[in-house]
Amino acid sequence: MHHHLDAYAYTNRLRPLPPQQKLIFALVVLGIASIAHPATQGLILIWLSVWIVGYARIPPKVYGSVLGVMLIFLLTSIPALVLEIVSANQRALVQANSVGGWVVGNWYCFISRSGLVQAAEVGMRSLACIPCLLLILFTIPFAELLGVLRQWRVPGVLVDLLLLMYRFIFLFLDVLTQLQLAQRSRGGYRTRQRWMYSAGLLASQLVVRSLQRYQQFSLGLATRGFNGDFQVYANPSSRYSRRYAIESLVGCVGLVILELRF
Amino acid sequence: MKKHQGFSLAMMAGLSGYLVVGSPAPAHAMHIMEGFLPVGWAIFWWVVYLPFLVWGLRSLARITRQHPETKLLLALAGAFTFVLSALKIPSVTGSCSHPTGTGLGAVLFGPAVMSVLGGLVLLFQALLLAHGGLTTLGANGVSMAVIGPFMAYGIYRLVMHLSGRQSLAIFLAAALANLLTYVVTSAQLALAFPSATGGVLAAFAKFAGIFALTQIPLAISEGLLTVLVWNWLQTY
Amino acid sequence: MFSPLLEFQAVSYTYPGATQPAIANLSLAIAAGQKTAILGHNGCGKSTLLFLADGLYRCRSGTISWKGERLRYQAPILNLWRQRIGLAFQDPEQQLVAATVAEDISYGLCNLSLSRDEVAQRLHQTLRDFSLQDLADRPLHHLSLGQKRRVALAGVMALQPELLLLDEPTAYLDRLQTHHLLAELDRIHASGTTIVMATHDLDLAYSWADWAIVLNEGQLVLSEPAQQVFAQVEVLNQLQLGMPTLLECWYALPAAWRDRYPPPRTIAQLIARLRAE
Amino acid sequence: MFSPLLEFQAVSYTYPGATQPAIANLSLAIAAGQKTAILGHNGCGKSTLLFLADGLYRCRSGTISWKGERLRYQAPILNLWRQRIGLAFQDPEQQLVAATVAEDISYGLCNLSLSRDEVAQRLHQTLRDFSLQDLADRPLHHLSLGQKRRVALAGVMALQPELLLLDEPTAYLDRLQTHHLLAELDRIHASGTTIVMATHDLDLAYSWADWAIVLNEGQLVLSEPAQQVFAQVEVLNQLQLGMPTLLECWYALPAAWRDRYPPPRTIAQLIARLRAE
Repeated sequence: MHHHLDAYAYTNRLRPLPPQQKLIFALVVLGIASIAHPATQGLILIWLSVWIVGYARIPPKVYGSVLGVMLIFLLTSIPALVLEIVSANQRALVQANSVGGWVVGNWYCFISRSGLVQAAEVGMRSLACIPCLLLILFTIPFAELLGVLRQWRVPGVLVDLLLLMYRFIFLFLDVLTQLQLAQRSRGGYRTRQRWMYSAGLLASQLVVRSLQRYQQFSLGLATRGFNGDFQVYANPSSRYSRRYAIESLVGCVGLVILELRF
Repeated sequence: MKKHQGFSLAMMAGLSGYLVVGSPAPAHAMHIMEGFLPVGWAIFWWVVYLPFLVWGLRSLARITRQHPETKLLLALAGAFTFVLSALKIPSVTGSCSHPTGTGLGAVLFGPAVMSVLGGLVLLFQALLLAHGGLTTLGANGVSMAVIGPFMAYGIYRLVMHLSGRQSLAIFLAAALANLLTYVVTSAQLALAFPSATGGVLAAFAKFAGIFALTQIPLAISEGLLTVLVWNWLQTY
Repeated sequence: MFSPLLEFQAVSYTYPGATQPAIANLSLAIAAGQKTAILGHNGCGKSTLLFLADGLYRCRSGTISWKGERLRYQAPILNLWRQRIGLAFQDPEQQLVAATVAEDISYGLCNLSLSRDEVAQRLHQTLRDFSLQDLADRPLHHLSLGQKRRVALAGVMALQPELLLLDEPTAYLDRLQTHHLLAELDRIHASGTTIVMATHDLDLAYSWADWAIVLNEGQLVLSEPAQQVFAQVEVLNQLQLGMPTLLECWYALPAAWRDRYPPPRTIAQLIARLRAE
Repeated sequence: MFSPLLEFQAVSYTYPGATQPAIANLSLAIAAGQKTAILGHNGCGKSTLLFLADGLYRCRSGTISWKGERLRYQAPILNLWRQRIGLAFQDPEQQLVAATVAEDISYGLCNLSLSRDEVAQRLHQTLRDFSLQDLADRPLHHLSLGQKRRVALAGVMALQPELLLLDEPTAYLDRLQTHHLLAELDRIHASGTTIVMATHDLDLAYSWADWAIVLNEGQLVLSEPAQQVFAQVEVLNQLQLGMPTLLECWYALPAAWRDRYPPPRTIAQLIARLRAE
């Protein structure tokens, strides 16, 4: 399914960097991006794309397609932001705000000027924030992220649950893909009715499998001396990079100064 | 006049195309995407979500201290919810979308647990699939991990109390939890982007109206699916 | 020479996110009526090949054709395609979806939009053919692995495919279960179905197959009559596939003894030949 | 005769809800330093036996003891017990819990409340022993089945058990992977660990085991030195377990040839003996 998204986190060129360095950088830029002006946000989009494609060597096709999907969602959300409806007798009141519109029965439907401005703002903000999320997604393996969370004293229950969920998610995704392939090979999903039936079978199989897994895993854990916690030894093999630290520091300071000049 | 007609024709075509293609638009699988909310609102929803998260965590910590193996069960439930949301189900308009699975989870595990598990599922969706986001996790958490599950649990209890018909209770719980999740999402968007003329209410009507076309059939689909799953589970 | 039932022409497939292709520029033909074994190490592309043949994966380049007709990836064509070609998965757990045996076997039949009577009739026929009548209403998770494999196979054969693809059908089975499975496959083959089996069990392939295909790292190494493939000791050793035990024993015998006979395919044949001395 | 490491005395176990006992009144002893194979059909109770031995199931009657000391089902005793006896499951997925290879191997070590340095040192030793250094930071879901089995085994061996129990360790593995696994087991055995392997692969058991235990429907049939067990052709045939292929070939040879030698355990031995003729 989406296994390959996770694969890049383990193979990218920024892998040797400490996860803290990458995570803090991405979060700081995310913070700046969510309050900055559109011009600054544009710069952030370009800068982080350089990090993802240039430094981390994520194939441009992969990065582009993820960004493209996001762009489609953004575009489809624009009509909801720019369309306004008022009753026809109020038409005069909104004339100043209307770029164009048409009358439907007793209603006047128009494209609002303020809505367009808002859509542009939202679009730029999302386009600047999304690469920050993608930098985390593409360059920090989830296992290392868990290490950072432990270091930051996130409650143990939460980290344990994240650790186990990460393991189970891929187990179940595998079961789900295989079962779905098996259903297709036997002609499932042909009609809408059979689709619903097949999906229902699939979901209930997943529940049954998860309960079976529960029993199996509790035995598996017992053999390994389970005592209530999921402590593991995380090997900090990463190397702090001064070059990337300087670039991120200078870049962020530059962005803030640019922002203050507006 | 002619120009005006052409324009409205194009608008109608665009609108219908938009409704067919872009099912639950900024709320992909009903999640508000990264950076979509203004920073004030993003923080606000985080602040609203945090107490529920802490409350859920406390009750989880209590349960897992007594029975450490429940961590396994909870993680399995979370993974199940995540994987279920990756499953595409057909909705009546012809588009496909994803079930939230929170209704089933809430009935099986209770709403307190789901307020944490839902949040974890959202985190995985953001970090593994880029669905939703980190800044908007608070807002999504409130709609999907808090209000949806509470609603589902309440409805399930209520209907069981009133009619005692389990299928009906499950159907309503799952369908209405799904529907309410989208109503809350619409409200969150309306609050953040009020209409220039009609204010928040008009904006809500707009967002809710647009999503209703795809979400109501989807909610029914999820309800039916959950009942199917529930009935199959009864045979085990 | 043969009329090819299924044909691969320069087919390649790479898993999303992978750097190496799982199947690289592969051309081969499966002849009707033959028992074909696909051999190779785990991860050599055997399963991928079967998934491609069933139209479950879409090949990145090259063409796959059925009796000369090229596979196109459109829903109605794929549906027809998968009706002709049945696929039994390596792990029956990943193939069985319903709650009981009868429900699972009828799943594929219901997908064909047959009449209720037709479904019931074919379901009962299949239950009879695979001696599953007693298990019909048993929940699947109460079955043993051998029974699950039988149900999985029955679910595929209920659709009456012309070509049956099997992925490691004997994995996890003990000798007795393997013996029963092979007897069932013989029955299926005798009724006119062509069978392709992917396996890493050389002993099994040696005693069962007419034709053998050897894969290595997604590439075709050999596609020849089984006897010829197993005669190429050097190629098999180079790939570290080893040799069927029976054949190794045979080659250990003095050359003078072996010259007069072709290599035996079963222990019984070996014993008979040695008795003849 | 032997100093028994692990001993079963009239042990019975019935699964909750089952009518038949999975293990019935079973007594046997596992000797230190030996390579023991447990043989039998699927469902004969092999896995149950291993689960009982590791204290995962609680026996309904009878006693299990370690060097004469009886197993009692209390948490601290059980933890110590499981430290001495390592169990590798049939399905490696079942016992892998963490996100990456190194983290998973360290999980068992962290449960021992060792110091961080000790954990790190033993982790690295284990990674070296099992040649897993290159995979250390790989997530578990990116591994092949053979690699997962290696990691699961490494996770068990990191705890330095005195007795290693393996449930169908070669299921789904191809020849090359089986070969590597056996080499690893030889290394583990040479370092002083006693190994018990449940398998239905007679060829594997024949070439590997010193001692063989045959189970049928939860009851002990044989527990004798492997050579003696495999000499009882009638018993094995009666249970429909069959014979190791190599031995079948050997018995097919003229009696005059066989009289002078004990049966060969490997193909190489067979060839050497035939050459000697």
